[in-house]
Amino acid sequence: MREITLSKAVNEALAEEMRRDPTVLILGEDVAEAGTPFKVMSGLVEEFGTERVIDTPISEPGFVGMAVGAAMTGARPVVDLMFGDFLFLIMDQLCNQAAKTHYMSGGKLNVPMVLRTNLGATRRSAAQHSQSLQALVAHIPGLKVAMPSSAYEAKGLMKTAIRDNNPVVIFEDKLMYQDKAPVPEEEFLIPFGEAHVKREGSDITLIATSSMVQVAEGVADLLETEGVSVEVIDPRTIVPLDEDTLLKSVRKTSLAIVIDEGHQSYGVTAEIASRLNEKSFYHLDAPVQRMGAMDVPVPFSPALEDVTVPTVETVAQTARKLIAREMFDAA
Amino acid sequence: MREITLSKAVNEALAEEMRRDPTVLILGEDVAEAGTPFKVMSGLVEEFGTERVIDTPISEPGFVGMAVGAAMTGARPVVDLMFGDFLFLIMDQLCNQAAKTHYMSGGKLNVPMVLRTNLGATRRSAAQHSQSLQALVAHIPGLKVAMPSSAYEAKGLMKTAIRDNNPVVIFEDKLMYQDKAPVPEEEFLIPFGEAHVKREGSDITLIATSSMVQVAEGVADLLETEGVSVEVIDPRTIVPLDEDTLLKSVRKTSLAIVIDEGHQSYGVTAEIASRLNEKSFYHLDAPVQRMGAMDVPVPFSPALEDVTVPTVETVAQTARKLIAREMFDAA
Amino acid sequence: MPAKSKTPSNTESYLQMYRQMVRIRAFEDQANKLYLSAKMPGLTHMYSGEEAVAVGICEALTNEDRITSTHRGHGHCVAKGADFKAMFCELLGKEEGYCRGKGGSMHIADQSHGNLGANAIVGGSMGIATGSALRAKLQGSDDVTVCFFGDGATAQGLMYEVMNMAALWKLPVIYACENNGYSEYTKTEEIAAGSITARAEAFGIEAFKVDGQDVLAVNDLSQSLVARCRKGEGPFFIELETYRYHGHHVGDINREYYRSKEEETDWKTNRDPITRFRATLLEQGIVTEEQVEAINAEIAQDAADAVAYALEAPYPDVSEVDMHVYAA
Amino acid sequence: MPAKSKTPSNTESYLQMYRQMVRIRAFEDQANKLYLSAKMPGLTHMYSGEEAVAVGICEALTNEDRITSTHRGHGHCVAKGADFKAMFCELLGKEEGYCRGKGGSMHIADQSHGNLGANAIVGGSMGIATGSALRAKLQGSDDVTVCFFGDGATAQGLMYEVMNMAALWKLPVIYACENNGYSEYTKTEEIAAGSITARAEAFGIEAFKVDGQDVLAVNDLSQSLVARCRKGEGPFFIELETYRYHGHHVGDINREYYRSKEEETDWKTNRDPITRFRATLLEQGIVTEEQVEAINAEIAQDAADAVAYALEAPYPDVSEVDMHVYAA
Ligand SMILES: Cc1ncc(C[n+]2csc(CCOP(=O)(O)OP(=O)(O)O)c2C)c(N)n1
Ligand SMILES: Cc1ncc(C[n+]2csc(CCOP(=O)(O)OP(=O)(O)O)c2C)c(N)n1
Ligand SMILES: [Mg+2]
Ligand SMILES: [Mg+2]
Repeated sequence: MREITLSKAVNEALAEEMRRDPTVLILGEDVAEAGTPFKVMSGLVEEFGTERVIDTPISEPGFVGMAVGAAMTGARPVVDLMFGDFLFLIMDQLCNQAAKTHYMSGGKLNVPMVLRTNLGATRRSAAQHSQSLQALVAHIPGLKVAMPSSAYEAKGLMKTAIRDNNPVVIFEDKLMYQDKAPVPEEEFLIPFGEAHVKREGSDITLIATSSMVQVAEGVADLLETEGVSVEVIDPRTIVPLDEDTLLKSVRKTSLAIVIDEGHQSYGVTAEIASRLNEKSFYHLDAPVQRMGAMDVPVPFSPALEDVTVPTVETVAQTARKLIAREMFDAA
Repeated sequence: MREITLSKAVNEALAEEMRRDPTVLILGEDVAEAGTPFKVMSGLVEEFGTERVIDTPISEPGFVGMAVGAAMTGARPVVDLMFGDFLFLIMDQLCNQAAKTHYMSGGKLNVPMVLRTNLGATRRSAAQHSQSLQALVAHIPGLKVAMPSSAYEAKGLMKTAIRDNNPVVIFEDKLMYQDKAPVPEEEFLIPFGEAHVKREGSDITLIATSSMVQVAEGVADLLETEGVSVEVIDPRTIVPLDEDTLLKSVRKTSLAIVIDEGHQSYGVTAEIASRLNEKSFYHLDAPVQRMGAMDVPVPFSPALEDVTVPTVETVAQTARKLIAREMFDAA
Repeated sequence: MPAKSKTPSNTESYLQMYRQMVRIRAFEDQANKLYLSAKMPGLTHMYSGEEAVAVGICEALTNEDRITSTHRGHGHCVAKGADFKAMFCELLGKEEGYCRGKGGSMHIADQSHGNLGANAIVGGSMGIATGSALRAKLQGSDDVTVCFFGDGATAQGLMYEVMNMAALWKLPVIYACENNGYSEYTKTEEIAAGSITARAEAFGIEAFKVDGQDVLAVNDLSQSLVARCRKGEGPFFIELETYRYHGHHVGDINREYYRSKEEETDWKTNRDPITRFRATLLEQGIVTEEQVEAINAEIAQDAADAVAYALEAPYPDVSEVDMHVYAA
Repeated sequence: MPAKSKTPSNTESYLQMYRQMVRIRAFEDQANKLYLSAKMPGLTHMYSGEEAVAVGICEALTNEDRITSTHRGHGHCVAKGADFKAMFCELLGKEEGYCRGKGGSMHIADQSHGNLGANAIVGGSMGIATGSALRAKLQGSDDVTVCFFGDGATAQGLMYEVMNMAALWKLPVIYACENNGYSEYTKTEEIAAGSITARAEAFGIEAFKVDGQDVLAVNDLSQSLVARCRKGEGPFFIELETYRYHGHHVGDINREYYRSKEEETDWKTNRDPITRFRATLLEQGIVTEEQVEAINAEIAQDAADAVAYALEAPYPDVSEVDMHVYAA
C-alpha cells in the first residue's frame, strides 16, 4: 500500500469530504494561502476557494462560536485550532454551546462541527504550545473525542468526524505530521468507538492513545526480545470509548498499562484505568497502571522537557515490574 | 459552638483577611452594593470601600486576567466567578497564564490569587448554570483546588487560600449557602492537603467531595440502621490530595466508593479511584466504585434533573451491593 | 444616527405588532404569577417593558430569518412566532415544551420559527448569530440573522471578535443591543465606558440608536436594515433604549438599593410601549377602544389557557434523561 | 492624532536609545544564527526592524514601571534593561537563564526590570498589564504599565474587555499596538476591519498613531503619555507603524507568497530605525562615525561573548523538572 504522511492524510480527508458535501467548510487562522503553519491544508484553497477555506483573524472564541452557528443552521464547519493549548480560549463556545445545544433543545438542533487541533510535547515549544488537553473535552457530555495515532487513523477518523452530526474534537500529534504510514487509495472511514488491536500479545496489555501508540509499539518490540508478549491497543476515540475491546484484552493478559500524553492527574489514564479496574478487577494480577505526562507545566529546556512524557524506557520499566509482580506501591 | 451559614462563613473569611492584609481585594460582578447574587459579600463594600470591593463589567476573561496581573505585582485578588459554568470563559487566563507563570518564570513570579466559584445541580438552573467543573482545573498543574463541604471548611479553606502564594480555585456548593454549621468564633485556618475523617467506621469507606459529603453522611446514617459501619472522608482539597488518609481508611475497610458531583467520565472520581486501586489493590475486596453525575448536560426539568446526581438512595444501594459482594460487573 | 417613526401605512401589520406586544406582556404576567405561586421551577427573567424591541425587529423578519436570544428570552421567542402552550410547557419542564423540558426558560429555542435559542451565557450567542449569517452568505441564501443581547453583554470580548469578522466579510447580521440601563444590579454607565454605538462604528459597522419603546421607530429601522442586509450591505448595529419593569429576575423584589421607584414609575407610566402604541392606533382610527379591549381579553385568555394546559401536561419520562446527548 | 519628533535635547539619552536599538539588532542577529546553525531548541520570533518601538517606549519608563510582552519579545526584554547572558541562556534552556531555562524565548521574563514576561498566547498579556495598572492605582503607587501587542492581537476580545475597565477606572496603562502589517502570513487589512485607534477611542481612550520607525517620535509621545498616566490621566492607546524584517518566525524563509521582496527591501533600506537615527545623531553632531562604529562593534562583541557563554553554560539539573510548579 502507498505510504503518505499524516499531514497529507488529513489533507486528503478534508478534500474528499469537501468534494462530496458542499456544506463542508474550513475556518481558521492561516488555513488558506498558508495552508496552516503545519502545511496540513496546502492546496485546499486553490481547489475550494476562499469562500470555503476561510482565513480568520486571531479570534478563537469568535470563529469557534461562528462555527457553532453555521453548524446549527446547515453547514458542516471544520475549525482549525492551531495549537491544542488554545482550547482554553474556546471552552465556552465548545463546552457550554456546541456540546449542549442538541440536548438543551430536546434534540431539535444539531451542531455537526469538527474541531481539529493537536497535542504533544518535546517540540521545545514550552508551556503554552505543548499541552495535551484531551481529558478536558472528554469530560464534557455532548462532545466526541478522536485521537488518531497515524496517518491511517488521521484520515479515517477525520472523514467520520465530518459526517458525524455532533461536535467532534480531533487531536493530531503535532510531532507526527511528517510521519508516513500505509493509507489505502480507496475511500475508507473509521467508525468511532472501535478500538484497534495494533498488536496481539498474551502477557500484558498496553493501551495507548495518539502519540503514545508509537511508544507502546516500541515497548512491545523491546520486550519481545526479552520474551514478553505484549498486546497494544489504540482506542482511537476516547469518547465514545470501546470498553469491550479493552476489557477483553485485559481479561486475557491480566496486566495493563494505560498511556496517554496528557497530565496524569485527573487525566485520561484515570478514566480508562478506572473502567478496567471496575470491570475486570477479579481478572487482574496487579492494579492497572497509568502513565501520563508529569504534573508540571511543560518546561522549555530540552534537559527537562524530555523527562516529562512517557517513553519506551519508562513504560518498559513499568511493564517489567508488573510482569515480575513488583508493584510494591500496591502492597 | 455558634452556628453560621456557609454564606456568612465565606463573608467572615474575606472580611478577616481583608482586615489583616491590605493587599487583599475583591473583583467580580455585583460584588459591591449587591453583595453578589447569592449575598455572600453583603457588607464588605461598606467596610472596605469600592477600591477594594470592585464591581466589574461582565468580562470574565478580562477581570480574571487583571487579577493575574495584580497578583503578579503585589496584590492578593479574590475573584468572584458567579457560576462555576463560567470557568469555560476564563480557562485561558486561569490555566495558560495564572497556573503556569510561577513555573515558566523559573520561580521568579508568583500569582497569589483566589478564584471563588460554585458547583452543584438540582437548582433548576439548567445546563449552563449547574455544572461541577472541578475535574478540569484539577488536571492543570499549578492550580490548587479546594472543595468545602460546610460552613466550617468554607471559612477555613478560604483563609488558607488567600494566604497561599499560588492560584487557588474554591468551589462552593451553590445549594448550601443557607446551610448552617458550627464555626468557631476564634480565628482558624484549614491546611490544604489534609483530608477530614468526618465519621469513623470499619465496613466501608465513602470518600465524598463538597455537596456529596452530606449525601455520604446520609448514607452512613441509613446504613448504620442496617448494622453497617461507614467511614466518611472529605478530602477538602483535591489538589493537593491527601492520599495517606484515604489509603489508610481503604486499607482498613477494604471497600470504597468515591462520590463527586462532576460528570463521572474523565472526572474526579476516576483519579481518586485510580490512586486507591493502584496503592491499595491487594487490600481491596472489590474494585473502588465511582459515583459521579451522569454524563449528560444538566437537564432543566425537575423530572430529569434529580436523577442525574448521586443521592443517598443510589449511593446506599451501591454500598449494599459492595458489602454483599455483588459487584457482578467486576466479574 | 437616531431613527424616527414614519406614518402608518398598514393596518394589518400594525395590529399584528400590537397583538404581539400584548402577547409578550400577557405571557410574562403569567410566568411571574407561576413563580410567585411557587409553581415554576427555578428563576426566570421577565421581558415586560421591552416588548417594542423584540416585536419591532421580529416583525421585519420572515420565518426563514434567524434570531439568537438571551437569558431574558421569552419576548424574542413570542415575537418570532412561538406558541404559548409549548412555551409554558418548557418553562415548567414538561415533555411538550419546545425542548421537551430540557432547556427551560434560559434555553428555550424554537427551531420551527428560526429562533436558535435563548442563552444563559451573557453574550454567548454572538458567535452563533454571526455564524448563522456566515452560513447564509456562503450558501447564497438571503436570510438575515438578528443577534439580541443586553447592554451588559457589550462587556464580553466575543462581541468585538465577531463584529470584526462580520464587518470584514459583510455578513447579513444585525446586532441588536437592548440597552435597558442595567446589567443585573448595576447601572450601564458604571460598566460601559465611551459609546456603545461608536464601538461598532470603529469596526466599520453602521450603527443606529433608536427609542426602544417606540415600536414603529424600531420596525421602520429594522425593515430598512433587513432589506439592506439582504442586498449584502450588512452587518448593522442597533442600540435600543428600553427598560425592564421587573427585577433582574423574578426573585429580585427589593430593588431600591440600585434603582428608584420613581424611575420605574416614570418608565411605566410615560414610556410604556404598549400604552403608547395603543394610543397611536386609536388616534389614527385603526381600532376602537372596544376592539383593543377584545384583543387584550382574547390574548389574556389564551395565556391563561396555555398555563392551565401546561400545568396539567406530563413531565418527560425519566428515561429521556440520557436521550439527546448525541445526535444520531 | 499623529505625533511628530521634536529636536534633540539630551545627548546621553539619545546615545542610550541608539545603543539599545543596536543591542536588540545584535541580539536578534545572534539568535537567528543560533537557529540557522541548529543550536537553538524550538523556534523564535525576531524583533529586528521594530527596535524603535520597544526602545522609544521603554526609555520613557523607569525600573519601577512594568511591561508585558509578546511571542516577539526579545526586543522588549532588551529595551527594558535585560542582560544578554541571562537572555541567551534562557533561549538555550540553560540554568542561568532568566527563567532557569523553563520559559524559553516565548516566556522570557525579567522581574528585576519590571518585565512581566513574554506570552505565547496572542493577546494573552492584556489582562495582566491592565491588572498591574489596577494594582498600582489601588496601592497608590505611581508606576505605569505598558502592554505591548501586535496588530493581530487586536482580534482578541480580551483587549476590549480590559480597555473598557481601564477606561472606567482610569488606570495607568498604555496599550502599545505594534502594527507590523502582518499577523503570521496574513496582511493586517485582511483581518482588521475599520480603524484600530477608533476602537480604543470608542471606549473613551485617547489614541495616537505614530511612526514606529522614528525612535524620537515614539519616545516623545511616550514620555508625555507616561507623565500623564502618572497624573491619573490614563489609559492611552498608541498604534505604532512598524515592520518585521524576518519571517514570522526564524523558520519562515519563503515569504514571497504573502509579501514581496520589494516591500521588504523598501522598509529595510528606506525606513530602518537604526540607520535613520544614526543619521540624525551624525547630522546633529552628537556622535562621529568612529564613535558609532565603536559602539556597534562593542555591542556586537558583547552579544557574541554572551552567546559563547550561553552555549557553554549548563542545563538545569533534571531534578528541577518538578520544582516551581507551586510557590512556597
Ligand atoms: C458570562 C456570564 N456572566 C454573568 C452572567 C450572570 N448574569 C446573567 S444576566 C446578567 C446581566 C446581563 O445584563 P444585560 O446584558 O444588560 O441583559 P439584561 O439582563 O439587562 O436584559 C448577568 C451578569 C451570565 N449569565 N453569563
Ligand atoms: C491565541 C493565539 N492564537 C494564535 C496563535 C499563533 N500565532 C502566534 S503569533 C501569531 C500572529 C500574531 O500577529 P501579531 O499580533 O500581529 O504579532 P506579530 O507576530 O506580527 O508581532 C499567531 C496567529 C497564538 N500564539 N495564540
Ligand atoms: Mg441590561
Ligand atoms: Mg503583526
